[in-house]
Amino acid sequence: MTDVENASELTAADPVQQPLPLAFIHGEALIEKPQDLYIPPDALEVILETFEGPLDLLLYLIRKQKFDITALPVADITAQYMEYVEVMKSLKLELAAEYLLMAAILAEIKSRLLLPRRSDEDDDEEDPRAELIRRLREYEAVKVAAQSLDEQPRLERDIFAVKADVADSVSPIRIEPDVSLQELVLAFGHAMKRAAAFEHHTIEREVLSTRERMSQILSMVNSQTYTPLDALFTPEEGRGGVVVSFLAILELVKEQLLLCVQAGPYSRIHVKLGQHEENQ
Amino acid sequence: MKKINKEQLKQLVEAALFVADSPVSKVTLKETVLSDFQVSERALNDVLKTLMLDYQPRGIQLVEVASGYRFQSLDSLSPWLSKMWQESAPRYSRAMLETLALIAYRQPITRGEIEAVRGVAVSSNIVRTLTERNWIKVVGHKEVPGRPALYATTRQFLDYFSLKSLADLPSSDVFEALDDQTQPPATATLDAPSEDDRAIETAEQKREENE
Amino acid sequence: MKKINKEQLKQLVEAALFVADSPVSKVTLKETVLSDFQVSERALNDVLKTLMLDYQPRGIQLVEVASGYRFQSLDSLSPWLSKMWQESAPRYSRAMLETLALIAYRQPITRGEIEAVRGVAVSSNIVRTLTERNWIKVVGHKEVPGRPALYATTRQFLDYFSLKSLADLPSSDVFEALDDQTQPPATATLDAPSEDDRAIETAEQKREENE
Repeated sequence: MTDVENASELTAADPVQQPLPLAFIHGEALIEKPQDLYIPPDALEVILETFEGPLDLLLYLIRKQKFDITALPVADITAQYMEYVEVMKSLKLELAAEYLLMAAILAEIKSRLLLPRRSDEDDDEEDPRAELIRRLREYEAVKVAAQSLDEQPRLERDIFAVKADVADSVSPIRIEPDVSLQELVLAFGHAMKRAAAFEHHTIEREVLSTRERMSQILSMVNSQTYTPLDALFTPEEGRGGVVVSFLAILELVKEQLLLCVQAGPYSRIHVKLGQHEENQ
Repeated sequence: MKKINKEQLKQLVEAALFVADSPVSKVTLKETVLSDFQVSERALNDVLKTLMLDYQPRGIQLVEVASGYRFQSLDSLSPWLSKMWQESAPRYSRAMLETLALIAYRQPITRGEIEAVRGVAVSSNIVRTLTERNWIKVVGHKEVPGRPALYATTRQFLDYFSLKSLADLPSSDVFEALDDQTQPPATATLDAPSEDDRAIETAEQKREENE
Repeated sequence: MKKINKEQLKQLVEAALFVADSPVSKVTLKETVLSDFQVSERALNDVLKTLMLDYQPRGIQLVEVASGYRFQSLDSLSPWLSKMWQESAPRYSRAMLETLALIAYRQPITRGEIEAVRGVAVSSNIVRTLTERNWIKVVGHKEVPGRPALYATTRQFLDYFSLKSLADLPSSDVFEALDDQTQPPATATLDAPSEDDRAIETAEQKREENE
């Protein structure tokens, strides 16, 4: 039944391909015996990894013998399975519990098949092989699926992600948060209220005095002649007063009420009333 | 919203897909590079289709995967392209592939359920590797004693295997056929569990509890 | 050494330049992807030139840089491509808004003056952020020891808030009534600032400085 041809028909994923019919059982070298059970010595060490567990081993045995899974010949398969387990044992491979569990299941099925059936039980008694057959089929489907998944074009192996560099002018964009005018006004209100609570007088006075000083300055200049800037400061007032005057001048310049001219670097600055004031 | 002509739209979408680090969805395109422009869904689809055709004869291709569109090298060139890297692509063990396949086809699934199908324990290493690669993730816990984690595949998994959706998984027909044929007997056995079945179940439960 | 036809050579070189992480030199091409093939210097130059022409009208271009050849996005697309890396800045803190408000209403104003009103230091970060947003600018220096900068708002600031001039800034009492209605608890605390308020401000400043 099994010959070299059969062995070569195995799919690539099947583990035993090396035609080295050499095995050691109970310390004795075995050559081609039994034929479908040849295990190359190298493979023995990796047998637990080569077969993905007892279901895989069973499937291998079934496929190798070209048995129909649905007509699982329990007796034959059990015998072969046990031989493998014996080989593993003799090699002192640490036998995974799963292999022994399967051995027990096979023995149990075998014994149940051997038991004479009473005719009245025939209807409801399940074929004891059914559950094992179901598991084998399911496992086989997983095996096929894993294989086709492996054949699926895969990144890093069959295809590579492609990337072009960005031009140097590409730079990350930062989206600035939105601010509403209302938020801004409220923030000002809060700040001022708090300031009032802290130092009521200072803030009030300074704000007032700048406005006041603006009016004073406007009254000191005219639109015809230039007034030297330093004439607008009163050093006697001290630093605070000078600051207030300066702020007032800046405010006036900003509002174009005041025109500022300077003949050259470091020369005196002169001011006069702004142009648009005249037009009004 | 400004108008953009077809030629400019094509250039912009093309460049965007090329400079992106990962596949780009149409939604992302609209929210980023195209946010200034008035572009209809149809115009965008047209441009993507045109680009796909443009690159057909070239060394790279525009493809659609789960999380969007990406340019990728022609897979027939991989034997030579792989020479550009010192390290060869990682090979995955059968245990890893079978575990991944089960999660892909049977998600959401617990580790115990994977072990029940495969007949062997699933090593923590495999679960960790698959999680670290962002191929699988925990999507919940099964309401059974021990509340084992339920695993599912991710969008990155689909991207990596060039799939648009789980429906594109290869040989899903194998699983479907399986469901048609064997589900009824399976239920039957569950109705009358034998001693053996109990033994398996206990072993499974133990394994789950040890997780 | 195998022969390779011009079309295949083009595909291979194109894909190689695209999958590489950095510019690829002709030497590297020959030593890696082309190592199996017999390719003359001239054939390689021809292919590179053809590719450059092929991509001329496209969204990405093949360019030669110091260390080799690379594909890069068309320069003119940068304003839109930049959006693929956009991030939203966090909302402005109260400290930021108050500083801006004080500059708007009390300009020109020094940092010291803002601090005097707010009762806390103004972090450099706030000033920098407002300056970078082109909302405030230095319009001069106050002639006091240390010559502190005088800040004022800009035209962009007016544009952003749809104001024709600073005179259009609403007086703060316009919104106060509204504020009293909508945020009663907030106003209450503001009226009588507690230790807590200062603590909040300090925390905000710290956060801003760490930005």
